[in-house]
Amino acid sequence: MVLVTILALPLLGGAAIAVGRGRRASAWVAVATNGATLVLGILIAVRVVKDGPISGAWGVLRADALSVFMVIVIGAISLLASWLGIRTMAREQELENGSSVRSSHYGMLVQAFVGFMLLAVLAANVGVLWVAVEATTIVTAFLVGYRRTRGSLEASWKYIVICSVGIALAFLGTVFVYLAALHAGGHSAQALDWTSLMVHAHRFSPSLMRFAFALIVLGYGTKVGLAPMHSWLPDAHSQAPAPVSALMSGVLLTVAFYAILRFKAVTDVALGPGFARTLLVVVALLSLALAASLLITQRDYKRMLAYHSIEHMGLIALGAAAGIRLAIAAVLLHILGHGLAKSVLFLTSGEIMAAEGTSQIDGVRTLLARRPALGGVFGVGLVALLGLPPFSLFTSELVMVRAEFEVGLGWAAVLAMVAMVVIFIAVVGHARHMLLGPPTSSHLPAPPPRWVATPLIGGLAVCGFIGVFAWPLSGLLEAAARVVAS
Amino acid sequence: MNGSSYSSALTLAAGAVLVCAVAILWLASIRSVIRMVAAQGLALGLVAVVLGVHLHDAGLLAAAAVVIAVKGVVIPVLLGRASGGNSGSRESRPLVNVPASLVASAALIVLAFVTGRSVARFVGTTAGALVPIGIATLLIGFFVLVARRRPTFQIVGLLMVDNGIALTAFLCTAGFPFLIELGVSFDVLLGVLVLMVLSQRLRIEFGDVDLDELQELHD
Amino acid sequence: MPLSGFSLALDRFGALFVVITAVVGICAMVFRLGYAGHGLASRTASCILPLFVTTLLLVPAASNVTTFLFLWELMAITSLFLVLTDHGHRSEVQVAGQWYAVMTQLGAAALILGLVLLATRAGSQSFAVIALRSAHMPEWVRSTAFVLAVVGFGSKAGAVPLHVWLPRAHPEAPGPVSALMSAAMVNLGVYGIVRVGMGLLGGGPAWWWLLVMFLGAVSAMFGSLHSATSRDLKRLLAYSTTDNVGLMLLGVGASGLFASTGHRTLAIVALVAALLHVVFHAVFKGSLFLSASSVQQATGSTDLDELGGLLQRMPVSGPIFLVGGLAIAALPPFCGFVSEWLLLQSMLHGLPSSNVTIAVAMPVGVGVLALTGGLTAFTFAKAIGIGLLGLPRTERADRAGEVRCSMWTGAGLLAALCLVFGVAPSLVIPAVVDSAGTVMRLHPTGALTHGWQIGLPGVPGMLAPGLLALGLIVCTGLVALTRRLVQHSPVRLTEAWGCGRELQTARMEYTATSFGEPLTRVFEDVLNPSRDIDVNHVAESRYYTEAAVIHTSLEDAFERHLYRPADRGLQRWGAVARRVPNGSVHRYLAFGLVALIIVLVVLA
Amino acid sequence: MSTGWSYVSIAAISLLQVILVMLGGPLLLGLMRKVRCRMEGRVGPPIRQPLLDLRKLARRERTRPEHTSWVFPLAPVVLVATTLVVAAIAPLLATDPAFGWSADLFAVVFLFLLGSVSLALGALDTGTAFGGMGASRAMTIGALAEPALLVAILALSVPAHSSNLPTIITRSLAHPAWLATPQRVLALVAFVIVIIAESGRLPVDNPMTHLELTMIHEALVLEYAGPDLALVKLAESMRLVVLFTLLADLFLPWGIATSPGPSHLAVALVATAGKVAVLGTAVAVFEVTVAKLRLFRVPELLAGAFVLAILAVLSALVVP
Repeated sequence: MVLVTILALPLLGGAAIAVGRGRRASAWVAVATNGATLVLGILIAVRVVKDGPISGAWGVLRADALSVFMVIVIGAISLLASWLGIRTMAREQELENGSSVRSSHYGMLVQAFVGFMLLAVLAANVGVLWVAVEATTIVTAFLVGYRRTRGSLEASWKYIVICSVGIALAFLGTVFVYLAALHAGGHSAQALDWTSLMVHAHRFSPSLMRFAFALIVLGYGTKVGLAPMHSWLPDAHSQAPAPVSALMSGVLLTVAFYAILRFKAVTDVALGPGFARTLLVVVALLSLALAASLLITQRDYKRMLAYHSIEHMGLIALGAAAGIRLAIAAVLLHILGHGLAKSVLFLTSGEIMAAEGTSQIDGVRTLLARRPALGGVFGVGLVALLGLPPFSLFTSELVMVRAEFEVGLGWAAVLAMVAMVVIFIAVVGHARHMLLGPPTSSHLPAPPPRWVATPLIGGLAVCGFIGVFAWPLSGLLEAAARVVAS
Repeated sequence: MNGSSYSSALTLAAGAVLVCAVAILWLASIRSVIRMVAAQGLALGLVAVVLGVHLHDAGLLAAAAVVIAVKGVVIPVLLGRASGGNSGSRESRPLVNVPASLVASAALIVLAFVTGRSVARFVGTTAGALVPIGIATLLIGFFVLVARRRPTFQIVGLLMVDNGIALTAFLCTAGFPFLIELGVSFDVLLGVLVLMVLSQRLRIEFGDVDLDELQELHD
Repeated sequence: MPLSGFSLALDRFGALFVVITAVVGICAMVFRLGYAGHGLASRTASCILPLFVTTLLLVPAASNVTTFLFLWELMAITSLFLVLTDHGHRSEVQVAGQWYAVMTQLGAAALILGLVLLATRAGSQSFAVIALRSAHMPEWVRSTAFVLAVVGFGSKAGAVPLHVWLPRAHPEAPGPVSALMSAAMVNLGVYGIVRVGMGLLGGGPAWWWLLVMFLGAVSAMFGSLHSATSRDLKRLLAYSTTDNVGLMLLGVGASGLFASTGHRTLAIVALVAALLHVVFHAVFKGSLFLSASSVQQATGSTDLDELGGLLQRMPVSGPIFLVGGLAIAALPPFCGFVSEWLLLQSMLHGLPSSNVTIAVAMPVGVGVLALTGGLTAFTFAKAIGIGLLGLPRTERADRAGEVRCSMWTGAGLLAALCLVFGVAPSLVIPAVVDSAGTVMRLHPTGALTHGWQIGLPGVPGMLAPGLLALGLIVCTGLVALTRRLVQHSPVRLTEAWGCGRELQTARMEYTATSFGEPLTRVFEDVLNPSRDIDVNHVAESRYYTEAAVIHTSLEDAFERHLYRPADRGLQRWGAVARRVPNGSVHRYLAFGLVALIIVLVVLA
Repeated sequence: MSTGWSYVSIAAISLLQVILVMLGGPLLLGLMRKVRCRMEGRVGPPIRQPLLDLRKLARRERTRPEHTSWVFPLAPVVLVATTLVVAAIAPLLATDPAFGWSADLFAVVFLFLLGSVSLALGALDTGTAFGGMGASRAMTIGALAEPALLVAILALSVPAHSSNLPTIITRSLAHPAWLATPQRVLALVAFVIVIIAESGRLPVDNPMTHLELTMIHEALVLEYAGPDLALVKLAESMRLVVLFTLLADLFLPWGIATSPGPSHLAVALVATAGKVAVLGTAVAVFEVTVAKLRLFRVPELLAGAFVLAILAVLSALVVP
């Protein structure tokens, strides 16, 4: 039942917004519900780690450690996003001279978005997972095109076309898995449940699973933003309202990756680790190289963050390629850390854009001197994203490198390191131009109100905390890793 | 029905799907293309019906009904209405012209048959033998997405990809559990709806555009 | 820490560096009390500075790979913040920060790969275990790890060609920070090389150490040449850091070479010499940087050609700088002399061994040592003579006064240590011998110190710095006394003579540039100086000139010929790559189709 | 090594050495000047003339340019002090193991370096163009001479396994065969070049000149007068004699006292004086025959010396 509650919570928030016609109070209710999701997720996590997975809603939903971990990630980041979303809605209302219709639409869509992501990670069944992910595509399409500018329309068109094709391929892959499952003697009703897949996987036809997994990596990879179907990502992220970009980059990508992770577990049982590993390494290195090359001469800081996401997805894929338990744990930690840091950065960049009126890197100068709060958060967030301590991304990246070496993928780690150094050089150059330098004018603009600054700083603080202290997570990470890595 | 008629019916229906796909590649005027899409949807539904009758699978028949309703009727109608303003408009200068597209489609079909064979052999049934057709439809749909400029054409391409996959699904697994099938078609419907809304907005905002004029966003 | 333990353990070798850092840190903190640096005043900076010092103190205590890298990177990032504290005032700070960030990250990447490789092969990331199992690893693993470590630590130590951040970051960083970086952080680079090369890998083939020696030699020459010819005080000090690091590496390399050819005693002696130089370098470089930033605060400039006459105007900081300068120039009775002497001795006594590599390496090493020694003397004669002596060249320098007492206390403590260690090195040598023995797992045969004297076990090389100092002081006193005795009439103040021009002004003084000019000419090929002279003639005749201005500038050869082209290449590549995603949805979908076809073809 | 050196004798000997050096320096200068004049066909001043000059200078009043700091008057004192320490510890007359505590060639080099640095600082303190110019040139030459010097020392200390002067000398006394070896000869040449550069003789520097553009050493000491100038001149003459003596002892060690006792010392005194006088004459003759090098040719000379020294070391290793 508790799982149903989790799914209900975001809808509750959406309903509140609908009822309150997007007034501030109702928005706060939504924030509260997302907070509740986080808390509930943590509670379930404790339970699941203690005494095994739980399922609900007539076996449609199932929560093992991995799903719960993803629930926590979604909860945390949706909390941040909806919190700053209040500001976005307020701005929207100003634009629409007071009418709160569209802002309430926005609020509801965001809640629905969160709800579908939760469904995706809690689904016990591959098909339901697929439906949920496709649904997120549709919902976010509206959110991306929310501004109705030419740019946002173009972005949402590209987004939905490319993602739908990708997801369709993923569906074909799912069909093949289903076929394999049926032939392996699964009963058609439960054949698509993760549990039964894992049970029967060793009897699946290898040739079919090869097709299936390749298509799934290609398809869900589109959603993850892995090369070669990544192209929608920079456009969508740069055009969507900041909280939406935060949600997409922070969780949507990783929710899609969660699917790949699950299927990888099945494939490894069916084919042995080799096949999935090769495929993922290729994709990962491709994405890393691409992100590195396109960050060098980047001119738009939101796109910069977007390509940075592609880089991190590549790293995660590389970690998953290694596949041993250590690596998977690192991947999950990375998912959480990247989610926090990246969403904070997108939210901050939204504030910066609202303040400076441009998303061009050349348009923003001497931020640290003029807007210490925003500039500081942005700078520290970049430090976190570049994988420097004390933030958790450093630890996870380090552990991933270790894992690569342990499974003999050291060469891939070396290439990844090269790409990361190039990215570091590029990003540092851009950040330097944006942040440093003397103040142009003497008077400082008003800093953002405390309730805006709090979640941003809080998010980074958490990211730093989990980078240094293990105890809150280690158990959960271990359990979650055990789910997909034998 | 007996085996031979079943197999011939199935082959006919599936073949129809593929033929429609090639035809779409060949046609230029949007109205006729939409008709073709409707035809393809119906053919797909027919495949489901034949399978359902053959396997006495009520769920499959229900799915067939859904498919026919959504892909054969609703979507084409909506498409027609969406491009109603200028349904006479044509794909005047495609990125890949018609002859080249047909050649390409031929190549794609060959590829589909080469790759689909292993799956077909695996499934083993008469239906399974037709899996390559599904894959071919998928590939041609993808090709349409790449090669055609008009927004409506991209929607059509998307539909074709979807039909191809649905066909494959029907042929090799006799369809998904009904609920999921429902969810899938619902998603497709929604996706197409969103795209149509978007294309309308595009037209409202900047008149009658080709998609490759949308190149503002890049590095 | 998540997924990996956090463990600290301090052995004698690490302890040496902790102590060095602690001493420098205390002095820097005392100095900072009075230091009114623009950036350091801010709240963030005053939070980060202690954090930086803490990481400096912890790094030598890290006892497993993750912990080490964590602290290492934390040290890098905090120091980066501190370097950037002044970004609001000078634009060079940004450039310096960028260089520093990039170089340090390059190093970190190499380190991560190297150490992780070792940890994986050893099956544990604890240093102790690695040290146990490293002997059984295949040769290529050991060598790769070592080379990577040398690159990584070299970039932190500021060894050529990874030194480029030093001369940029040090001048821009606030005084105490640059002192800490140059006197404490740079040492950790040497620490790392020794820890990995000798501690974890337990020594290796000769070519490793020849590589280290080569790096050391190049750094020493390059650093000393540039410091001899640069006119900015802090830039000069930064380059001399590269120079001294070079000497340390020279010692380390020699030690490793001896160890690899079985001369255990000499190996210890050479390592002791290197570590001794680490200690002493920390002391004198710390005092130099601190008093240099006192000068900066008093005159608002570190450009030697804007200073002068400060010895009288800054009666305490001036002499402190003087002492530091004499010490770094390895002149008795100060400490630099002792370590260089020991280094020379160890190389000298390597010679008789009938090993060709050593036979060739050592004389070259001695030559490098000698040349850098001479150049360093030249450099600091310039720094002191142009900066502190003579006439003030600017009005601000003329008005300069002594800084707050906490500042000169901080610098003075270190300067005092220069003298103390120079007179009685036996105070530190036993400790250094201990730590060297610890890391090499060797036990030195016979002590290096006999009361007043330093001697090499088993060879008749002896030095009694204390007695030398005593002799010097006594003689100086006697001579001064005699001069008083033979001469009782008071000293008459006169005009300095200069070809009969009436009045002496600062414009007639030699500048730092002109002082370095002969050397610049001699080493033109290395330094490739660029001169441009613009003469504007009087209207009437082009044979008479109104004014002639000459601009000379030295650009770092590695910066020009290595890093700038690399950067240009990167930019070009980025420009090419940017054209691929042109925004057309068709092209994006085409990527997907191609990928799909490839997958199908491959799997079919 | 021979024992029986009481501390008294050590002290006595080093005192004797100091006094002899203080006297011998000026006399050596006088001798060389005399030789020059004779070769140029002039009578020339008496040999003891430099001593008289020193006495005259010592009586003059001390002057000091305005705005000089305490460095200016201190510099010559330190210069002399360093030379005295060297004179006291170096085995000029007697190879005395008890001097071992510092009679080290490296120590000697660094002591001389201290002297020249302090003089350069004194010159820079005057703030005149000449002071700066002299200091710059002197330090440049000093810096470039250093490597050649140390490597030459290395070459000498290879066979003795030590840079400790008494050891080198006693061992080469024990094995006279060393003296003829090629590395000896090469090192000798390098040594001589360096000594000439260090002590500012022709062709590196012309001690007689007062033409601003060419002078190095004279520019340094331009501001010193009276007793200070006396100190400087004394110091350089002492430096010259010490260097010559070392040269003599290192390459022709015979006659040096290896055990205490007046007789030995007397012999040593005579022998050393003779050797030094010969050397001085030779150098003087050489000076007459050569012209001064351009300043920027000097580095080439020193580089040559460096190469010779390196060759010396290598040959020392192949021909042990």
